Amino acid sequence: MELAVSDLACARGGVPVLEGVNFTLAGGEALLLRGPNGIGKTTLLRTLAGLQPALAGSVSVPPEAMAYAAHADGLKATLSVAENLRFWARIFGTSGIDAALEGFNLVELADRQAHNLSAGQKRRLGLARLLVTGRPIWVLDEPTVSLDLASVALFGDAVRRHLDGGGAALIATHIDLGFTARELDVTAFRAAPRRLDAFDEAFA
Amino acid sequence: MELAVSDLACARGGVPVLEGVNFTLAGGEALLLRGPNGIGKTTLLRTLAGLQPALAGSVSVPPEAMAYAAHADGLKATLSVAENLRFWARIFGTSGIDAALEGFNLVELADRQAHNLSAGQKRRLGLARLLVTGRPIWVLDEPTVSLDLASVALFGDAVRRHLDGGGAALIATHIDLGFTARELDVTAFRAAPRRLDAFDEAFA
Amino acid sequence: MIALLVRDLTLAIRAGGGFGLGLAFFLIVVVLVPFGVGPEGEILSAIAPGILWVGALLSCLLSLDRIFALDFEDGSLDLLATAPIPLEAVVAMKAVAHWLTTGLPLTLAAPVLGLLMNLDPAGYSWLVASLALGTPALSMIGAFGAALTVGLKRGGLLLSLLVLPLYVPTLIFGAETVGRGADGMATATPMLMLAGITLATLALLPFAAAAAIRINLR
Amino acid sequence: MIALLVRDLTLAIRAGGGFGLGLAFFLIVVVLVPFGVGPEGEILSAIAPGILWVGALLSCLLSLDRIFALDFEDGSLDLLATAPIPLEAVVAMKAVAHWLTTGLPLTLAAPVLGLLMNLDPAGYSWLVASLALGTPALSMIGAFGAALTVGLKRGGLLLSLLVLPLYVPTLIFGAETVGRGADGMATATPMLMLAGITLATLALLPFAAAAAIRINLR
Amino acid sequence: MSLWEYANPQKFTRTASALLPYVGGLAALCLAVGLGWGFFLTPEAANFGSTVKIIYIHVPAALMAINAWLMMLVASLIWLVRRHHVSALAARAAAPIGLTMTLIALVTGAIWGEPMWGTYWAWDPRLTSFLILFLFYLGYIALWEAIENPDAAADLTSVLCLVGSVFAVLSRYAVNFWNQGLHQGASLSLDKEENVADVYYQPLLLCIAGFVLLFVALVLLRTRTEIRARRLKALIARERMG
Amino acid sequence: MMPELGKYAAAVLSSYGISLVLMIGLVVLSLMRGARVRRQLDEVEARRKADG
Ligand code: HEM
Ligand SMILES: Nc1ncnc2c1ncn2[C@@H]1O[C@H](COP(=O)(O)OP(=O)(O)OP(=O)(O)O)[C@@H](O)[C@H]1O
Ligand SMILES: Nc1ncnc2c1ncn2[C@@H]1O[C@H](COP(=O)(O)OP(=O)(O)OP(=O)(O)O)[C@@H](O)[C@H]1O
Ligand SMILES: [Mg+2]
Ligand SMILES: [Mg+2]
Repeated sequence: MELAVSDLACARGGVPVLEGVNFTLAGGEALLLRGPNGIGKTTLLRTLAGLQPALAGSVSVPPEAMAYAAHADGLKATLSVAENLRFWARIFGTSGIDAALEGFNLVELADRQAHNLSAGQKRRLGLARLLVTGRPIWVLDEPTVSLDLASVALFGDAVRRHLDGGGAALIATHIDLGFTARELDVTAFRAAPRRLDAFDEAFA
Repeated sequence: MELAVSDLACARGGVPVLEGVNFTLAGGEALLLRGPNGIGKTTLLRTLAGLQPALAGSVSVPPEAMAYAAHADGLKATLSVAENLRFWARIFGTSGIDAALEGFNLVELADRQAHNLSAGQKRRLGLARLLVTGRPIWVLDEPTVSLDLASVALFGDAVRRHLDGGGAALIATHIDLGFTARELDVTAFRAAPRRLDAFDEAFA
Repeated sequence: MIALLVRDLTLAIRAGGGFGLGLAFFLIVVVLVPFGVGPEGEILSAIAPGILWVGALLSCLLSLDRIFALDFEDGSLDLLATAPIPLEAVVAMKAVAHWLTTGLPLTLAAPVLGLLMNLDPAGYSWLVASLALGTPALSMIGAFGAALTVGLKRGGLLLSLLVLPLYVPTLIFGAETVGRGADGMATATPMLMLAGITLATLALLPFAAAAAIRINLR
Repeated sequence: MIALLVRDLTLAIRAGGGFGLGLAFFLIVVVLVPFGVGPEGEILSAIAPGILWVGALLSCLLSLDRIFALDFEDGSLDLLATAPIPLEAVVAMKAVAHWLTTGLPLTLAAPVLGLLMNLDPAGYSWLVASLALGTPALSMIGAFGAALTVGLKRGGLLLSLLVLPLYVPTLIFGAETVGRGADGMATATPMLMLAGITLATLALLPFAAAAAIRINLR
Repeated sequence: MSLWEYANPQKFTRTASALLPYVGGLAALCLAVGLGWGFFLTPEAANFGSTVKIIYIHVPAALMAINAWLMMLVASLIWLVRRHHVSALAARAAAPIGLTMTLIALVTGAIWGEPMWGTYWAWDPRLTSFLILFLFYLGYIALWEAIENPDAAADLTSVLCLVGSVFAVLSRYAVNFWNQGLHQGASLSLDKEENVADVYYQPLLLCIAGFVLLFVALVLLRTRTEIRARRLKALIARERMG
Repeated sequence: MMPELGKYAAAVLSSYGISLVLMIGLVVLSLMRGARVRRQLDEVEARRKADG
């Protein structure tokens, strides 16, 4: 149950963004990705989640171990909170959404349609999805956007419980999450601008 | 150039959310709206911006003085950064987008299409729009979502310059913006649940 | 206001050929019908005016839901509603942009497609004239329908349902103009009716549409 | 997988009658054609098989862009692509949901609309049979086209452009079946071809579509 | 005391509940007697044969299909101008009734067409404009169903009803222009000369009265339901707020 | 009892039949929805009274 990234390079829109990324993440551990806007955190996480191919290097991760949460929450506006969660639970073959509802203080909102939620409530629902995936490695892209302090604390608790249960979490964020964890500043891996001397290099 | 709100009540989805909201905001002043997720900050701001009618009370504001920025940025993915800004400048009848580009560190990205921006870069562009409206009263809904520390500081500078120029800013936010301002916790205005005793009260 | 028009046209062109695609759809409808109906020349020329008009109408219809939906989704519509130009002008400009990217190219291309459908030679000029006169009404009525359904998920089909009965008079007078023109009969009445419908919709519907948008933004 | 189907059907119903609206569009196309073409019964019954099939095809087409677009926009497609069910199955389920909400109701309603188009009585059973056999292919081909264009703004019309040529064989054999049936001729050949097309698309296109989605998500 | 006081939801509910048994009973009586009389006791007509009996359903249904739309138009105007919720809800309540009436007129007409004109359907202007009316009803109902906020739905459907009415009238002229039809001319007019023979006329009038009463009863019933549904929705929303 | 309808019996009977089915259907559906809404409303009102 370990995520190992070695010498990874990734590109966005054909332009290499990060290269030489190396880290490992073991069960029970959390890693915070830091770095200024536009450095390539989202690109890195999408590559790890398998949504885009790596330019170079390798990602080793047990199959079907990763749950990815992006900038967007993937909610269906016309389904209720409970229906949204139940759908993902069934997709991931788990059962029981109660823990997730409680974990993110959504019990009272369970029957509300998702498009009647406030920005922060939507985000809480998006995060609750992680609990129903039942997967050990969480890969989260700025999970606490729009959340108030109480909800950030809820999220912190959820992560801690997940780690205690042997899970791992890789979190890109700009703000203080209220718990300490190993940090990795991706600025160090910024890709050197390519020279494009040889003609063929445009066709990486 | 003053925004005066007296005894305002506003509703979302037909349900009263806030009531008895009273405050004034004079030129040169900033006011931070605080309150937990789902308390009704967005609803209040939309009401002030004239996007939805007030249930009761009144909002007094000079005509065409307000610039509103919502959770969503209103960017066109296929237009470049400069084109997006130039469009809003023309709509608001101002000219010159250079100050806005510089103010939010977007000069280098000026020719990049908006859908090739990272989350934080998009947000910066959304905020830069405020500078081209030329309007004195800014009404902002969680402006610093997704921004890194450097960009939050840029935003703080922009607000300070705006205030120094006699403008005003009303900002709903959960996080620390790096500058001090009067705060207003909207939790105090939470609408008392309506009893709906008399039959007709369901028909506001 | 011009800025809005320019932006919408730019967006239409950037998004993979706003002009070309409305047209392409028209072409394809007109091409599919002979596949379905069979290649006999007489039948085709009998139904040509109708099919050409129906094709034009459907290709207008297909791009309608995007008139306001994209702006609603990314939040621009909120911002436009708080901007210094009146919402009525926004609606009118959007309808104009829609016409320039669908109605106008359709009108210009119609004679070529008339050829494919074996249209009587006398009908060509009437086809162009009636489309030029009628398609602005289609765009404006469509903008009204789009305003009614903005913000509804999957509003697209509901929009068609709302808009199509409203299109009936325009369609009838349009096709009738071409049909009569092709048969060498007098076309003054349907042409006048078409002009009347277009003028009336252009004068009145922007207000109804702006009202609908305001209600939908609440 | 069943969960996905159930969700898509729920969404279609919630969004103001997913079933009803595809149908309504079919109805409206079939109603508009006589307005364009004129009310004469003979002409109408001559073109009935073709127009009915073209109408069914267009109303399938109109709802295509929503197959993946909504899931793409709100980020669910990213999440589905990282979920434990294969993307091929996701595509197949989406096509099934699309067929259940458009193709099936179209097939059931077609006889009534045949009435409006003055279809020859002998043609009714063939109309239903050919639609039942052919519309699954339309949904599957459409899902493939939607996969190719997912993520493109205003992909709707581009999608039509891509998909319509792919629809031509289905349309030809479908309309031919009905036409021959209405004239009392043998229909075995076109029916067999139709069945062949449907089986082949169902067997192969999910893989192509899943590949297209993976590329578009990069 | 003004008429507008019935625009108060509670007052309306009470009045409707009091009236319903009478209106409903009278409607049932008129319909039973009128249809019974028409079906069992009138002779065959020379030109129509026994199909003339269809008239007792066909004509009243056709009349009510149009009148229901008119009523919705008036109610929509009242809502837009005076913002009485009951009138918006009454318009909503009337739409499915109008739709059913249109459907009945279309179906009986189609069935009648087969023996008379040799076809179930012809693109006759009157038939065609009914088909368009049917589409208007469908669109109107679909719009109500699609919008969640009740006041926004009332506003938008009212706007649709207004614009739609103008276009419905326009369509009627367009359709007339497009095709001269097969259908019977108006035979119920004040000018006694033109009216159908008395044997058919009297039960027909009774049936028309029955359909009108049925319409009124159903509008009362359904509006009352809509009012209660609205309060139910408000209460549930209120409960959720905790 | 039954009037002689001649060759048009099918037409007359089916139009009466279909129309009656549609009308009765509408009435029954309206009544059923009315009863359902009323029952739900009563439940909610009772719950509210109980909660004080
Ligand atoms: C689907 C088809 C039809 C529709 C929508 C339809 C519609 C109407 C309407 C709206 C009226 C009332 C007109 C008025 O009073 O101004 C009417 C009356 C009538 N219809 Fe039809 N009709 C249809 C088919 C037929 C057919 C096939 C026949 C018989 C051959 C027929 C015979 C009559 C007669 C005798 C009247 C009474 C005339 C009058 O009192 O105005 N209808 N129909
Ligand atoms: N088509 C493209 N061509 C060139 N550069 C691109 C293209 N698309 C995206 N980029 C750039 O790739 C970089 C990486 O973006 P990414 O979204 O990964 O950043 P991020 O670290 O997640 O930032 P944020 O904190 O703002 O979310 C950004 O600088 C972005 O502008
Ligand atoms: N249709 C509806 N019915 C009932 N309540 C609703 C409806 N739509 C929204 N609400 C509720 O209205 C409240 C106000 O939402 P609003 O978006 O104004 O909150 P907010 O203060 O901006 O929260 P956030 O900080 O999360 O953005 C929320 O609790 C929301 O759940
Ligand atoms: Mg990012
Ligand atoms: Mg908010």
